[in-house]
Amino acid sequence: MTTDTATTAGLPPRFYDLEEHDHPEGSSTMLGFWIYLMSDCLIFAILFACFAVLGGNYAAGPSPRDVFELPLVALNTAMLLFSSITYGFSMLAMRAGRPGLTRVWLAVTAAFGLAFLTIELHEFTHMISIGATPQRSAFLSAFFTLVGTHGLHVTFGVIWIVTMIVQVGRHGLIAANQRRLMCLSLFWHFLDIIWIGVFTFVYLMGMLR
Amino acid sequence: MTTPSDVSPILGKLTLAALPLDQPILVVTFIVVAILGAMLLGAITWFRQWGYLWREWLTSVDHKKIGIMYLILGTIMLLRGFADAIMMRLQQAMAFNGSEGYLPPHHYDQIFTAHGVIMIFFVGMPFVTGFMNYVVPLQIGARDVAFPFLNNFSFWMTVGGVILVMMSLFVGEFAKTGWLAYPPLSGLTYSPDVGVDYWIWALQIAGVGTTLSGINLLVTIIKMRAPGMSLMKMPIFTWTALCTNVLIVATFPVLTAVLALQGLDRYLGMNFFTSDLGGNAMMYVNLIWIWGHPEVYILILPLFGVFSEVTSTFSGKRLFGYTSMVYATVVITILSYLVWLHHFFTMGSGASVNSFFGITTMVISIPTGAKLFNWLFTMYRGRIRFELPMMWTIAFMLTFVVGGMTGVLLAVPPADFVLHNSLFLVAHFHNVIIGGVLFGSFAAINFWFPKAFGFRLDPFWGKVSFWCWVPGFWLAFMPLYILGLMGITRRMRVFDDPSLQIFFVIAGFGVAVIACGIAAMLIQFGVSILRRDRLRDTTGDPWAGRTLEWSTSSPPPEYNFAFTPVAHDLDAWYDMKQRGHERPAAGFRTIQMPRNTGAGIVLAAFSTICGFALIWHIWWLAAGSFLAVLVTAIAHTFDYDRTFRIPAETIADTEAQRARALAAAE
Amino acid sequence: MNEGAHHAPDAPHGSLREYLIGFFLSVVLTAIPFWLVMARPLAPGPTAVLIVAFAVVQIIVHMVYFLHMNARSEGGWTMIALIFTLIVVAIALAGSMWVMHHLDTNMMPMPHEVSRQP
Amino acid sequence: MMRRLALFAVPLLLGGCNLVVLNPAGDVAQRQGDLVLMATGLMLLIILPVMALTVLFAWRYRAANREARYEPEWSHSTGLELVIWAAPLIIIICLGALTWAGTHLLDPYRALSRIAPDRPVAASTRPLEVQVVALDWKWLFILPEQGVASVNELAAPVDRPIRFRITSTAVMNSFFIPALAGQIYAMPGMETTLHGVINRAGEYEGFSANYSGAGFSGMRFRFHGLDGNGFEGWVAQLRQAGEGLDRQRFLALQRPSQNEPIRHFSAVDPDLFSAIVNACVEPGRMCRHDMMSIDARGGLGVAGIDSVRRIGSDGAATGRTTAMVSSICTIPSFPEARPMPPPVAQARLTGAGLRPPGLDGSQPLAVTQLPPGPES
Ligand code: HEA
Ligand code: HEA
Ligand code: CUA
Ligand SMILES: [Cu+2]
Repeated sequence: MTTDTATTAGLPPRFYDLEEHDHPEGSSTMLGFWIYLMSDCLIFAILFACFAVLGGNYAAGPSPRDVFELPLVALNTAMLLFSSITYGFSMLAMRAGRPGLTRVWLAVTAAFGLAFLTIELHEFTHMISIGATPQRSAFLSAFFTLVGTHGLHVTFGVIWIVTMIVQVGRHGLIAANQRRLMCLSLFWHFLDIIWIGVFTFVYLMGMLR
Repeated sequence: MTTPSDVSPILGKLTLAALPLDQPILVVTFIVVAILGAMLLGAITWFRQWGYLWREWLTSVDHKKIGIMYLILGTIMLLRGFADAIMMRLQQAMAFNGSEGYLPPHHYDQIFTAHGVIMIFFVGMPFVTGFMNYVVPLQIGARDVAFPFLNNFSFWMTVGGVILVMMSLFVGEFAKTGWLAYPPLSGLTYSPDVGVDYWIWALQIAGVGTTLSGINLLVTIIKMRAPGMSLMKMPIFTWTALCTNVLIVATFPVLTAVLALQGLDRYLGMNFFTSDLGGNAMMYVNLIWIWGHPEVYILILPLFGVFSEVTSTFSGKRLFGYTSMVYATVVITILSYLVWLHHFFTMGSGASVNSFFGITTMVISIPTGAKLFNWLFTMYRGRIRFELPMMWTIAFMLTFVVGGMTGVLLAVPPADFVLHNSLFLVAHFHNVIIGGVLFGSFAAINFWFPKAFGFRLDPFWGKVSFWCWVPGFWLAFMPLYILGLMGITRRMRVFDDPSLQIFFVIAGFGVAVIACGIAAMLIQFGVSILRRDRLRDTTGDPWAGRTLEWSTSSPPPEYNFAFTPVAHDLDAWYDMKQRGHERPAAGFRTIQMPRNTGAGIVLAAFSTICGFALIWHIWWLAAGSFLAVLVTAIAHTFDYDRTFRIPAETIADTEAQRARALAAAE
Repeated sequence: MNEGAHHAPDAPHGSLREYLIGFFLSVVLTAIPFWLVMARPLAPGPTAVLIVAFAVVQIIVHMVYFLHMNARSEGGWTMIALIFTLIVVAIALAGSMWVMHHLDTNMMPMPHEVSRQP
Repeated sequence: MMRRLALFAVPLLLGGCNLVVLNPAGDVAQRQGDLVLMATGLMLLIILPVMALTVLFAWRYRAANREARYEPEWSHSTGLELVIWAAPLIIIICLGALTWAGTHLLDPYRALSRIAPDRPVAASTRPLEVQVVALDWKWLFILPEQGVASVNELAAPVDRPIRFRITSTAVMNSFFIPALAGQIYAMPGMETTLHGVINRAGEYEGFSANYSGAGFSGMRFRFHGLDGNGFEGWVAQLRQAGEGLDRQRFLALQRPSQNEPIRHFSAVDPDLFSAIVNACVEPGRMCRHDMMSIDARGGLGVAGIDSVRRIGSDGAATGRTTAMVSSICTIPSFPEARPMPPPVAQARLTGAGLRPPGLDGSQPLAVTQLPPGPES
């Protein structure tokens, strides 16, 4: 608790950092973004909690078995998994310092993301068209909100990818862009993890109810 | 009031009827606000200050300026919250013997809701965020926060929330549901008007700002400490700020989610919390308190830090038990997640659940008690100077323990069964909030004001304020404890039993005394500004401080420190003074600083417009402003050039000036 | 400890091999639970346990191979943040379900097998 | 500061006012009030010394007092730290034990085992059942045995245990008669339970303790504690009432109104309360318990989607429409009331080693003596 004796023996202690260099801009970005993801994770946790508590309240309406189509969900999951690996490829291209290839893989990732969204929208419109709307029961409210929130994140992810394609095109793989691509990587893979929770607890467990 | 058919495609539900032209109180308030506002805007224009304001303040990313703006925001909202409090006290003192008082339910119910919301979100939160913003980077020897632009944006989002709440006064109405808006009362069936929508969007917008500012400060503390400052050498205020921001980041998302679900029920007719189609209102109560309880510790923890700094500074002594203080803070942080059910023991979850949460709640008093004892033993064998910050600290210690004790009492479920929702509860939380959060804020303002502005606050008027506030508080809230024991419920507008009136009159009198205290504090500010030359502090270290913020000039230069200090001790500045450090006089280098940007205020403005449009169902405007948010955000990412350099000569000049001032002071 | 963090951290990243392993594992770990539910080789109880187990493993796989989580990056702070979040999530989820279960059984009108939770 | 505090304690102790929470007329509330005092006393053991030390240290170590020792570097003492953490810990252990025992003994769901100290409830005693409905903004009480009901007035015989079954039609309220027993929420579509007994005849106040909207302040009722004959008389008076209470009348009563005067009803539909709890008073609405059994069996599938009708849910209340699920069977049947858990053992309310105030020689209750719950 008392004064620090770790100063170099004999010499007077150094009280100012005289040889200071500039702090590289953005050295905290990754940690900040990670903490943001953690807070996002909590939003999803609450939506999962709602689904866990309300997911069995069908209000004498349809249950998961009546409205879910597992093959479609499997296809959707595949889209997201492919997009993960293609994002990985674009990160590898970035490491290799190849902006063109990075952008190609980013575009492929965005395409898979869009495919995912299209399938999800198809699923939603189908459910709504038969009357299984989010208003019909607490189960459906919780379902649409949880899955929809994930879908919304994917949408923003796709917008972000497109932005990055443009920005890498303009400025190349400068440090700022690399950092952004790494944040986006965290974001995109984080959405995968949420999706694992969604297909397990909502779809698969729903079919078992 | 409005049925769906009235919704126009252009103005949504907004019609002239939304303006409360039939309510004289509001009309007068509006006129006064409008005149004052016009005068202010006129003055700014007259003195050609717009450019200065825009360049130096509104778009500033300097953590010090943002901190000050938070404090100004909090102070303005305190006055609004206080006006609400006076109106409630007046109504409750009048409404006896068949008198209905002067406020109809439509008005009264909005007032207590607005008072609670404003005091917690727009007074308490801006105060603690302001202090953390201003002090933390200085205390850890940093030049700014980790994400300066985000800091500016967070602030303006908070302002966006404030604007929506204030707007509800004159356009439409605010919620009439209590500050946490339990459904089904806050559902569409029972609150069809826009009040709850104002509530949802004001909190949602401000909440985003709070979460981001939490992330920002968290990363700042983790990554930007001065060399040598390990975690266990961090000043205690920074420690409490760290824990507070952990709490913010880990609870505000819960609020965001709950508000969103509530919004989905109201806007899209979903069934989370309605009861007809399988929803469950109890889930709302459960979720909102998962956020709500940690929230009260978000308010108090930074002030615990302030008291620690003040006690050790004014006792001229090292803080007693630094390590156990840190552990106590961490334990409170973690425990605050395990107690939320104590707000609804009476919902009927049964004895096992109730006693579990009751006992976890009371366990919190152990670390809190450890803190109190640590302050006590910091005073012990000290040399206590009774400057204003220390006076507020002692008032806090004597007041807060009573509020804490009644809190623990409420944590005993069978006792809560007779005291829940009573005025006893109201007395409890004002006892801890005023005795803790407000007294702490006053201590902090008096403590750090000279750092921020270069002159001290006038002690005479400060003492007048103190001696009005403290007795005023006891007069205003002790009667509520008694009323609670007489079985009187909160949120009541009229009363039957005339024998109660005397207590409400005493309480009203107490509030009048508090009002004198507030007046004295405002006078204190005015007097201090007028006499600033006599109160001037040129040393930068008016109180014989112990932490790094006192090592730089008052007010600190834009870059805070010409050279980053190196910490060797918990009380780094005290240590430097003890061991006779030398201020470096040469060898300055250029310093890279973040550049101001208007993106934050523009983004927040569009978000606020979006919120307003959603409240009034003006769909085209909502969609348009949302799109604008998106476009602005993306456009901002195309700006890669966000820093500028302060040349070494400028720094040398500034530092030389300071050296002269220091020499003159000696 | 923050001294080193002053330099742009060379954030952890994976190699092609790691990405491919991760991808392969997650395909397998996704396919099996889908098959378990679609083909129903087992009773619902064990199926549920199994698919949850697969989900947990897959989440870890993603963390390691795609997010490159380890205890060292950012001076260990990412790991601490993750663990803290997991604790809070666990408290919020388990707590809510515990509380809501008690409330529901104590209060919801239910014709069958009524039992009270103390 | 201390003196000012003491000054405020004076009126509290002298009790010029009626501190109903500490001095109620029902045994349950009395025990809860006692617990308030016990817990406060226990905590004052540490709070008062803290306050005293604050004043003492502030005075003794003021800067002007050069006599006092000054040790600017002294900041640690392991022994002292131990005391600092241990002292509150010990208090909390005692308080925790008290809480654990008290919470289980005074669980509002449990039937009473005594009506007053040393007066156990005979095995043959059946509690008086009262069905309570919180309406916007008034209280409806139904006495099913007697077949009568009243608005904003309730009576109960002295010394007979009462069992309240509580629900609400609209928003959340809290049912509270401070003189009788603690409060519990009243929520729509749900049923909560409260047990209590009134020991002294008299007229008491009851109200909603949870804010429920515009008419909240006026949502009060009279509660009479009457002796046996008095109660019979009160019931007889209700029976005289011209109005009966069936579903149709209930739907009319349900409309929001403020400061409702006392009203009496004879001849109450025996299924009315169950119908209210199940939110199916209106003809054609599916009862909640039916819906829940259907849901437990997997819902009604896609075909069930159309069973929803949009209706004005609370009549003309708000002019808003909400959805409801229409019933499938025409005549709803209601399950019996929930089974009552057994009464608590005859032990006094004491925690580990603590005695109730003013009583001596009672054996302390160990926590292990508590009635077994599923979890304990
Ligand atoms: C800054 C705000 C703040 C703080 C710090 C606290 C602190 C505490 N609060 Fe409070 N509380 C609120 C703000 C706050 N509260 C608000 C706003 C509400 C109402 C919300 C609403 O309904 O609108 C509320 C409501 C509330 C309730 C719900 C009551 C009800 O609705 O019926 C409960 C119940 O347990 C409670 C308990 C506590 C406890 C145990 C503490 C503890 O942290 C206190 C710990 C401190 C001490 C105990 C004193 C110092 C300790 C010692 C000297 C050591 C020795 C002491 C002992 C061993 C006892 N609070
Ligand atoms: C931070 C929280 C906070 C603060 C400070 C206060 C302060 C006060 N409150 Fe507060 N109150 C709440 C939070 C707070 N309240 C909440 C959450 C509720 C529940 C709402 C609900 O029911 O939903 C409530 C409810 C509530 C009620 C309703 C009780 C009921 O339900 O029946 C009443 C009644 O009178 C009341 C009174 C007061 C009074 C007289 C003060 C006074 O002490 C006010 C004191 C004045 C100020 C605080 C002004 C400040 C000072 C300055 C302007 C000085 C200049 C500024 C600087 C130096 C920076 N409050
Ligand atoms: Cu509830 Cu209930
Ligand atoms: Cu709390």
